Amino acid sequence: MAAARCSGRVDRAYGTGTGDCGLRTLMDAFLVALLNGLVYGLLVFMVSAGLTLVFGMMGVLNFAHASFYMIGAYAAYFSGRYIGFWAAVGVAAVVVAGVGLFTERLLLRKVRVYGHTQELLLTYGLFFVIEEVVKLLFGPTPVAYRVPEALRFTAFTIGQSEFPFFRVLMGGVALVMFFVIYAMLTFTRIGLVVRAAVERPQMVCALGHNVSLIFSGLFAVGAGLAGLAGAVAGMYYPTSPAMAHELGTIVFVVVVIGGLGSLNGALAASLLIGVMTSFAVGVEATFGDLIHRIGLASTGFAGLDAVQFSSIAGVLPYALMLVLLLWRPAGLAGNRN
Amino acid sequence: MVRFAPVLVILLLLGLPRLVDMAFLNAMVLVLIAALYAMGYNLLWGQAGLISFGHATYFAFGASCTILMMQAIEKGSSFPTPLLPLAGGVAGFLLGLVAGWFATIRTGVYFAMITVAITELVRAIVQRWDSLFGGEAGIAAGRPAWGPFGLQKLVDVYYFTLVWVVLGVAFLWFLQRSPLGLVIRGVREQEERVSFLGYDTHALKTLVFAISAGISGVAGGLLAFTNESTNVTLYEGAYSSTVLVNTVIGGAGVFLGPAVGAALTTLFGYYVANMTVYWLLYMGLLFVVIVLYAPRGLSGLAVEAMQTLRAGKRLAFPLILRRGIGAVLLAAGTILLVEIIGAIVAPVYWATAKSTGVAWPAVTVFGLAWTPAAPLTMATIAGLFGLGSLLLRGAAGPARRNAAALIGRLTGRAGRAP
Amino acid sequence: MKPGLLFSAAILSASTMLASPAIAQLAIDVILPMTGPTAGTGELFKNGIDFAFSEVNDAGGIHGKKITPRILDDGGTTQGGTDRVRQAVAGGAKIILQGGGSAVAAAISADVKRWNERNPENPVLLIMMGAEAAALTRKDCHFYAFRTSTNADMRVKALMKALSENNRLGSKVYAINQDYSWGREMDAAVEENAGPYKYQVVGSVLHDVSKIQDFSPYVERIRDSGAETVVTGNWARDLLLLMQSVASANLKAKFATVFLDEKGNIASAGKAALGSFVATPFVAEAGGAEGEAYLKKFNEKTGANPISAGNNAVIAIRLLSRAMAGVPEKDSTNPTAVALALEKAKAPWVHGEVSMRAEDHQLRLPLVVGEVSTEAKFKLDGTDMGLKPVKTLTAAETEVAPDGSCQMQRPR
Amino acid sequence: MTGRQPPSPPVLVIEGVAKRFGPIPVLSDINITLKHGERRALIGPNGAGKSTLFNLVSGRFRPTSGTILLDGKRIDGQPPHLLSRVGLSRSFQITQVFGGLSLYDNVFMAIMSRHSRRWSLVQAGPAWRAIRAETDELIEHAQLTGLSRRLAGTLAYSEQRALEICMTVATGPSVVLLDEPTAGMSRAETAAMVAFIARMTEGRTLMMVEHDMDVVFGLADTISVLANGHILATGTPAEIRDDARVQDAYLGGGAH
Repeated sequence: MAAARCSGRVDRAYGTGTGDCGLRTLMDAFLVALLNGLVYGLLVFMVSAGLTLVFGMMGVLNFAHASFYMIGAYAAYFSGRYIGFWAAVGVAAVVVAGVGLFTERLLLRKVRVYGHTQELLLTYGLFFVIEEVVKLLFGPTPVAYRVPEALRFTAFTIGQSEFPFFRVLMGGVALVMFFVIYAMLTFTRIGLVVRAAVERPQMVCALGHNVSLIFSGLFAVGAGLAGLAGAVAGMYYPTSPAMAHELGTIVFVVVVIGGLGSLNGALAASLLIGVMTSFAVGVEATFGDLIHRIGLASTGFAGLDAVQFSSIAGVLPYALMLVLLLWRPAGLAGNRN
Repeated sequence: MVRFAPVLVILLLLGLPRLVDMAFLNAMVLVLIAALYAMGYNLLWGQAGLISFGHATYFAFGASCTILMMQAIEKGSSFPTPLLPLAGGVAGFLLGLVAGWFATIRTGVYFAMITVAITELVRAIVQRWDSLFGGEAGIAAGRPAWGPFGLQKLVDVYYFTLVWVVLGVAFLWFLQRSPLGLVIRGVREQEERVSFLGYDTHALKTLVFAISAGISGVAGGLLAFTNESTNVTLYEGAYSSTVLVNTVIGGAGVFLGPAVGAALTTLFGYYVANMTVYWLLYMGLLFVVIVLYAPRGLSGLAVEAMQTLRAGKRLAFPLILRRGIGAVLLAAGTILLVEIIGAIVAPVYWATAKSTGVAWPAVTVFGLAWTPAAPLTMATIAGLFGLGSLLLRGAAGPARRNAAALIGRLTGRAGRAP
Repeated sequence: MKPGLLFSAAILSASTMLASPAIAQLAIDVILPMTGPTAGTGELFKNGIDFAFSEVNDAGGIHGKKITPRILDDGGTTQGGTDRVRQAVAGGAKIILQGGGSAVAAAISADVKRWNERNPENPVLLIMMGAEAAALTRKDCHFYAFRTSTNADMRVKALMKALSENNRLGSKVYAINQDYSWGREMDAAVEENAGPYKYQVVGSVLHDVSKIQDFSPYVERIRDSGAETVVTGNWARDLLLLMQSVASANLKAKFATVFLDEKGNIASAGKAALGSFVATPFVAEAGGAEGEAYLKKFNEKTGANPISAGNNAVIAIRLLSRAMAGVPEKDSTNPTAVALALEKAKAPWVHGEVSMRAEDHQLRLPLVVGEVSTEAKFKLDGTDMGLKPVKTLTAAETEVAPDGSCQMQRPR
Repeated sequence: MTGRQPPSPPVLVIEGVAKRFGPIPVLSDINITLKHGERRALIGPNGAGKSTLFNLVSGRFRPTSGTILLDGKRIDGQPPHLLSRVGLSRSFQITQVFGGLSLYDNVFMAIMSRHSRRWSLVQAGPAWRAIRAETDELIEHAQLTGLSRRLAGTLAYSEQRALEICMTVATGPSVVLLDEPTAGMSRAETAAMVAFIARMTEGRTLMMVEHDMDVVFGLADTISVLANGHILATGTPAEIRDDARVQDAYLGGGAH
């Protein structure tokens, strides 16, 4: 959309300072916006991977999943003071997996007998409790959990904008995570059992597999993944008690759009949302421009036409989810309608 | 004796202004509004089995429209003042009709996610439409007088709110006992059977959603009338989660359950918030404990006790006493632990330690001074937790088994993916 | 269903008896966001208040009486603010100190104004210590409301004046702010000062408040505009993330901010913060010996540094205690008398005397523009960087004349 | 109960109906015509497509091709609630009653719908007196009066099945579809249920899916045999018993 045309307001955001608009600079800007979107999408995928698997199998949308992401960040921050960067990330993933196991085994299991709604409500309560406990232990303001100096350099440059190595690292960890889970699910025996349990838990149980153990294991691994994501992304984004709240809703949107229980769907949805918000922010046009372009007279419409596209970037994922839920609830790649 | 319960409650509420000081009266206005809002919300959950995660939109829209109507009155419109909350109610109803039509196409988790999506969309539009909704600073309008009533003082506002809340609850009680109420409960039980009996269940669920949104709009209107202002932060998630918490703590299955939950959490928030910064943590823990051990909420527990009494069986008082004490001990232990940790973590603690030269300055909890690292403190905390969990040891078994049967039917169906 | 009613009657009556404790007659209440999304800001104010009241009480209190204010938590929401005003008034408070954002301050100011109109014989005095929205001392001003912090015009004027005099401003300025009252006023102030300080606004953007996860697209737009200086009034998360994106995208442009010295910002920006500016009420190095002493005493008392809003609280309480001391003891909790005294009150401050402006109850105070650099004497956030003073502007230099929109009904 | 051919026009006509789920054909070229008051039984081995056909007629699924007419009007693809209003009602293989409501309320709701009083908030007025009277009368007719105050969820299995049939006829349908009404019942209960069905569906057109041959031969005027998606044969119980094709496809060789 921006690349297609050279002159006009929309393009000013991408033209070089001096106003000329060589096609190369347009391509650079397009590429940068695409990369920013992809990296942010991959981060969101890292967190939602665990959630979509757990939902697929246990039919419960875990509200506390984003809290595991937060615990991962704080665990890595806390242990990072005593052990190295990579070790701290590893410890964080293990600690959060432990918390996940505890949650499933001792809490969720007690409530499962009452049906999915009580499980949903329990995770809703856990979300609040975990946020307040983090505030209790680490205080309300963000903690100084930062990218270590060794990793703060520029990976490559596109036009004038440098792309930091750490964003590439985050993207890399997410991709590795996707392929590891994908491989585990498709090629290993345990993966087969997990996929079967996602479809028909009762049947798998009848075949003699200890389904409850698989549940706990999957829940713990799901939590561990979110913890790992938190440990890695916590360095780049502020680690504060509000981080779970901010990311929480976006992760649900990704799981729903991607199709409940489908890993590929979650990856596709996260990338789509990441790129969409990145591009929407890049566009400088307003609704007013859109109305003119379509030829309608701008009636002012109570000040709405002066609203910039970029200022509604945050709402696009929800609009997409609403359309999908009404038209195709199974989501992009889900099978459960 | 039970026949007089409603009259007893209303008499008590009528006499309240003479019994209490202004701060508590203001708290009671908020309790009444929260109770009506929770009752309206529970029409969807308790009666139709649909859990909405974005009900703040209709509450806030009701508030905005009531303020806009109050502004119209200031500019000379002859709209009758007592009907102002109704303006909020109608606005909530209409918005609920549109949103409900979309949301009730799906059930269970999908329904919940659609309500979240609609909330975010409405919030995005409202926050940008400054000329109408006033953005962050919001919109304000004075309370117009009406005939003999000045409606300026808090006592007038209290009675005004009380009248509307009693009307709202009476309407919900009347709806629940009406044929329409019967069909709505049928939809919760077996939606397909209802459609095979000739009812358009999608239209029914849309109507129920709209009525629930309308009642929430009335509650929003009452809040706007009390505050004489409203702004876009009302559309945020906080009001969607508090109404859910109230309904769970109070109990979705009992008619007045959500109102009880609303009363407790509002008073808790109003008073305890000034005593300790960690009141949200205590509320969260209470919520989790209730979901775990009292799935039908506090009113559910009371109804169970009533039913055992009515069935002639004697209540196991020693058991209840034992559990009560156990719970109190556990709560005290948790509060002591949390307050001490909270004090130690704060930088000001170490500043006073350095300036006063005392290694572990005392932390006052429950009016007593505790030295954090002292063995006495450690022993007390351990003792409280140990004794408390001992007393509660047998608690889980019986309570959970019979609750499982009833609750499974009530909410199990609502949560199942379609 | 019927048993449910009986039970709820019991709960309601029980809670009535239990919950109306007799609250001691305290003249001063403080309303802060101790919980909720802006709990961090609440902490800053609380440190300032603890320090200031310890200063007053160590010097013998007011009229010989030591004062410990009651802290009420508004949870950072306008509804919380409205409830706490009612609770304070019902508890007999005559003076309310309010710390926190503009939205909550506007709600509380409107409530106090309505209360005073309806109860002229029992008014309440409000001092807003941190809200920066201009309207509070312009069209929404009223006699019983005072503000001891700046507004967008004062901050931008101070920044531009200091930067242009040290030719650090450049000719291309970009404005990025949050899409609500404060952000829009900052945006307007940047446009206004383009003429006097001879720069061109090459771009401006207003974005959602506390919602943006990733600021890199905005950083690209700033880079493409060729701006040399970027002015932003962002705070907390929106400043933290902005600086983070700036750090990783290696943007050359320097930032002129209002809240960069808030906890965590410089730490998260790392090297990218170097060379950026902040206009703030207190920079230790600019205060010389007195500044150093104030920093040490503040740290000893609260365990934390005096950061932006905390200083506004100290100034507010110094002015209030002098005003209350200035009136006879029986009037010291009579809001009208204290308000009249407060209009003329002056108080010492590290960087020069502060005084209240009678027309619109807006504070006149010096501001220091500091530059983030490694040579700064006092470090921040546990990093090797701190604020090196660029220019200390006196109260006269920072003052922006009232725009006449404040019509205050003075008591008869 | 041998069939007598009533002269009136056909009530339910299923012409050339087929259904496929993705690539798998489940039903193909189904033609059935029901006269007013006729009692048709659908029999056939498991997986023959009996339930699918029921779901097509009762509006749960939409046929891939072909038409279904009720009293001459097309009803295929119509949602269940519109079908109920034009006089077609069904029971389910797995009992669907409102467990949390009393037996009386279950029937009351069905009668309400017949009087198209579906939204009212008030129970006063002559129409409601008629509805309450009809409810009592139907429960009396079904000899379930003793259980009318009990929660449906607490009833015995056969009582719940009886209640469901009560509700199915309560909406005053002209055509009643019964999906294995006697499934899971003992011999004695089955005999009682057959008498109950006869009594409750008197004068109405009936189509029934059933495995128990005694029930089929006891109730049905005509029988259609369905095998892997096709209608093998249609005729009176006697004709079907002696039909060679039915025997080897379904009854497994000689009648025994």
